[in-house]
Amino acid sequence: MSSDARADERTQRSGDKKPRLGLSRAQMAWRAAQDILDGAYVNLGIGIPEMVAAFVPDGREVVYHTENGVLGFGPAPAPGEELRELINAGKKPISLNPGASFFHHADSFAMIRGGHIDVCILGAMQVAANGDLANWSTGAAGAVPAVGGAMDLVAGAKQVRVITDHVTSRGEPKLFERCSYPLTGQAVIERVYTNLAVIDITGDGFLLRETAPGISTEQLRELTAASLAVADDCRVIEAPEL
Amino acid sequence: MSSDARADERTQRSGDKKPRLGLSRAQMAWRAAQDILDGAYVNLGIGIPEMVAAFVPDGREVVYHTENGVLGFGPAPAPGEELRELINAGKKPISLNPGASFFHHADSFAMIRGGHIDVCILGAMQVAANGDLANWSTGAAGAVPAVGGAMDLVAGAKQVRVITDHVTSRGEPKLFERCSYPLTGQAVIERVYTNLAVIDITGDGFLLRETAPGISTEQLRELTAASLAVADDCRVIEAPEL
Amino acid sequence: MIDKSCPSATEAVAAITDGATVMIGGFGEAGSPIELIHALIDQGARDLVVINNNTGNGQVGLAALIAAGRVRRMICSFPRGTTDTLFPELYRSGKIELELVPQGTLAERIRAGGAGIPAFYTATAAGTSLAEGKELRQFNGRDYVMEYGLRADFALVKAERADRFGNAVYNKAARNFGPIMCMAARTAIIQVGRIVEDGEIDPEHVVTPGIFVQHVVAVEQPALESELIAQGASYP
Amino acid sequence: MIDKSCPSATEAVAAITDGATVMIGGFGEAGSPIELIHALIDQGARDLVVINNNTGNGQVGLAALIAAGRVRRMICSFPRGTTDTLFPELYRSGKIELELVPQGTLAERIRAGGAGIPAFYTATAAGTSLAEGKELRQFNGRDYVMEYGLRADFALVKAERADRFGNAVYNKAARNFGPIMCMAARTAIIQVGRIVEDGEIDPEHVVTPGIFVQHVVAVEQPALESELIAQGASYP
Repeated sequence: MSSDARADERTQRSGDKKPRLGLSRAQMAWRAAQDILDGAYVNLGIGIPEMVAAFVPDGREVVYHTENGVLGFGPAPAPGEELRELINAGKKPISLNPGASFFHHADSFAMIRGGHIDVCILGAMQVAANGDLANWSTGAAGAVPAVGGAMDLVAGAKQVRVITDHVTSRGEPKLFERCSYPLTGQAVIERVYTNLAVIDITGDGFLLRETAPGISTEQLRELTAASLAVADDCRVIEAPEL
Repeated sequence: MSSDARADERTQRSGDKKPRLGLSRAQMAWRAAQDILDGAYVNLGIGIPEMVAAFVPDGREVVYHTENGVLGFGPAPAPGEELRELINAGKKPISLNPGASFFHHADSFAMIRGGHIDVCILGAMQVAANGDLANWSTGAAGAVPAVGGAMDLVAGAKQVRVITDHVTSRGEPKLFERCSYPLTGQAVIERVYTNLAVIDITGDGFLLRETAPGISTEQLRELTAASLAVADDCRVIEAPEL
Repeated sequence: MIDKSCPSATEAVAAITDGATVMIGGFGEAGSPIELIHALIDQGARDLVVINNNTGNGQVGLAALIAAGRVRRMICSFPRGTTDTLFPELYRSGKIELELVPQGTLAERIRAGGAGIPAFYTATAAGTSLAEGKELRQFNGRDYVMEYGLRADFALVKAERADRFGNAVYNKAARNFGPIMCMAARTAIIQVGRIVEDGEIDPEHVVTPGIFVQHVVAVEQPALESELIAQGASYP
Repeated sequence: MIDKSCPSATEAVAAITDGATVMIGGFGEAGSPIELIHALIDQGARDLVVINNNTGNGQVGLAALIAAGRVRRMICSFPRGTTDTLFPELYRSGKIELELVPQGTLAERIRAGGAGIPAFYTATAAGTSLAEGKELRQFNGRDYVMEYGLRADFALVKAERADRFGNAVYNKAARNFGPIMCMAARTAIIQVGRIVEDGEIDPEHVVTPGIFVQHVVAVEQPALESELIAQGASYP
């Protein structure tokens, strides 16, 4: 999971350096939240993905799963009310919603591997037009490898989506024909939310569904290292100020 | 498990027809009970094996396991106090001892398959000198096959022992060089308690450890269809009247 | 708001189609979801593949479903009951197929199906006729049999109580196959004595988390198989 | 009379030998059996193979065991903590081996070890570098990786309460790897806040049945990793 944290950290550094194009981080999370249906069982990665929970539309009840053995957790408790042994996979304090349950790690990953999690949203280093995801390692020599539960989540969840800045802190693409970093999973991603666009992955590669206000298809094609088809009904994201 | 019930039923018919040689059924169970150590986790098959629990020596606390998801069960409750959903693998009412627990079927067989059960005692149709056991099917054409948990128990328990009459109702041997009936497991039995003897299965085959009062080695060899070595310290079983 | 409760057993089983694979919980009468099975008999689906440890007792519940000719194939460990049923006759006359699976292997196959494990190895049945035709493999010098995970379209399970999320607890030895069948079925339907309010089930005590349950039906006074049999009942 | 209680952490870990494989429960600080780990540091066993999801935090608990040079090999999914530890340096200088296992595969391997399953297949890591050198196999057209069950000589686990039989319950997210590690270890040692009388734990609520537990040690006021780190503590 902290691979997401790392991806997110890279993104944040990026944010510090240049004026931000397109959606804010919170708006990206808001956009992803609109696609979460009432009653869904959802696992959110560390970083921007976990912000999604705050923006699920009113009237939809969602059950959040964390790999370390809790279903039905809620937001961070008020300061002073944290319990040391009530934490999420990011090791941060959580609260419990009605209908919560505890279970051991093998049961928790049975939920993941067995296809019981409806939606998983993760960060990414690279996403490929064939749905491959790289988000755990750059493959750099000398690095200590660490994978956490990312490979289990992408292999097991019914729908796996990515939230990521469209380019890296150095302005380099994160969407490719094929990933060059070590993979987290093959052909696992079905939708990508970036600060510039919502892009689906179809059998024919990337398909532009929505763009951030003021972002043109040409700009997106320049910042995307893969061919980008445009949906007939491609529209502009209307996100609230966040 | 009910394969044991059937083996037992055959034995009982036998008991109806001829005067019984050697130990009574209860004495056989008593003898097997002497080998159960304090603190053991024990699974007892249907029939004579389940009588063993009544004869464990005072001062030894034993935890009984039943495949359908109970540890720490006790004797049948008093009439009228049975609970319909508190039963053993033989589908008979049980009570609970201190320290009991309930769990699902996969966890129950994890206890068996994972080698956590110290001793399992079963009935038998045939036992072979190499430790093979046949206790679930005669292989007769047209019969409806039924195996229950017997194959799991013999493959998984740390020590698997058999209680059986020494011969069938027709006076035919049940101890052979090799089983002719379909096997329950290969090389799984380490000790056999019969009405006539206690016999270990060693790398060299059957080894006579104890005889019932008045039973000679010659008689035993006549009733056993395999070679029978005699232990140097072979002794006579001193069972109470039961 | 999440609410998995369903007003009746009839509605809960309505989606079961001909040819469906149905796991049915219970070991003996403990945990047998009789009302759901009877609703399935009324519903009419045929050619079912049914997974249960046994084949029912008397002329009610699973035995009645089989006697009604609605089961094409049984996957079980012990196709005998505490009373005579029609199963042996149907089996001998080729009217029902039987896949005999050792009980622990059956439980583990169901758990594997629910946990996304397509296959695993077990020493159970190695060297026996039940391993014939199956892949064998040695690990550390011992023979193991490869067994496949089992999934189902539906599970019918009896629990004690559940909340609107489907979080369930069981009654004593009625737990048996219930939790793993809920995991392994695409649609798990549980009948419970009582649907409780939020918070009545301690999160530490949940046995089947609601993620594994799709429909919850309240059956306040569930019938007990042995009582029905003692009354000479037969269904329908 | 069965009584698995043990007077001290020191006595509970006394039998751990050089070269032993030791599973250590906990995810983050939840469920980390700090007192048992510290007793193991005092005890002196070396060349340990340790299985835990991470590699500890600060200079206490698992991080301290590693820093003391007592671990030959780590099997884990994420060898990083919330604070810097000595692990990266030891790893880069070849002083500690690392077997990196995806978290769910790690959990399932431990559960398989405890359940007598020598190997199973999972889609996790198929097509990635973590599947290199492993057997691949297709089921229904999808690639799966064969993974082996994991057992251990010892498990060190923190639970909330237990009785003399070893029946244990946990506290919230501290449950994590505890139940499966108790299953997979030949000798499972649990530290609990309180050893309770017979009957205080409802048989319906037992999470780890005593059959999986060999020793129970009462540690009434267990330390919390984050508090020790905040205090700047280091062990020994």
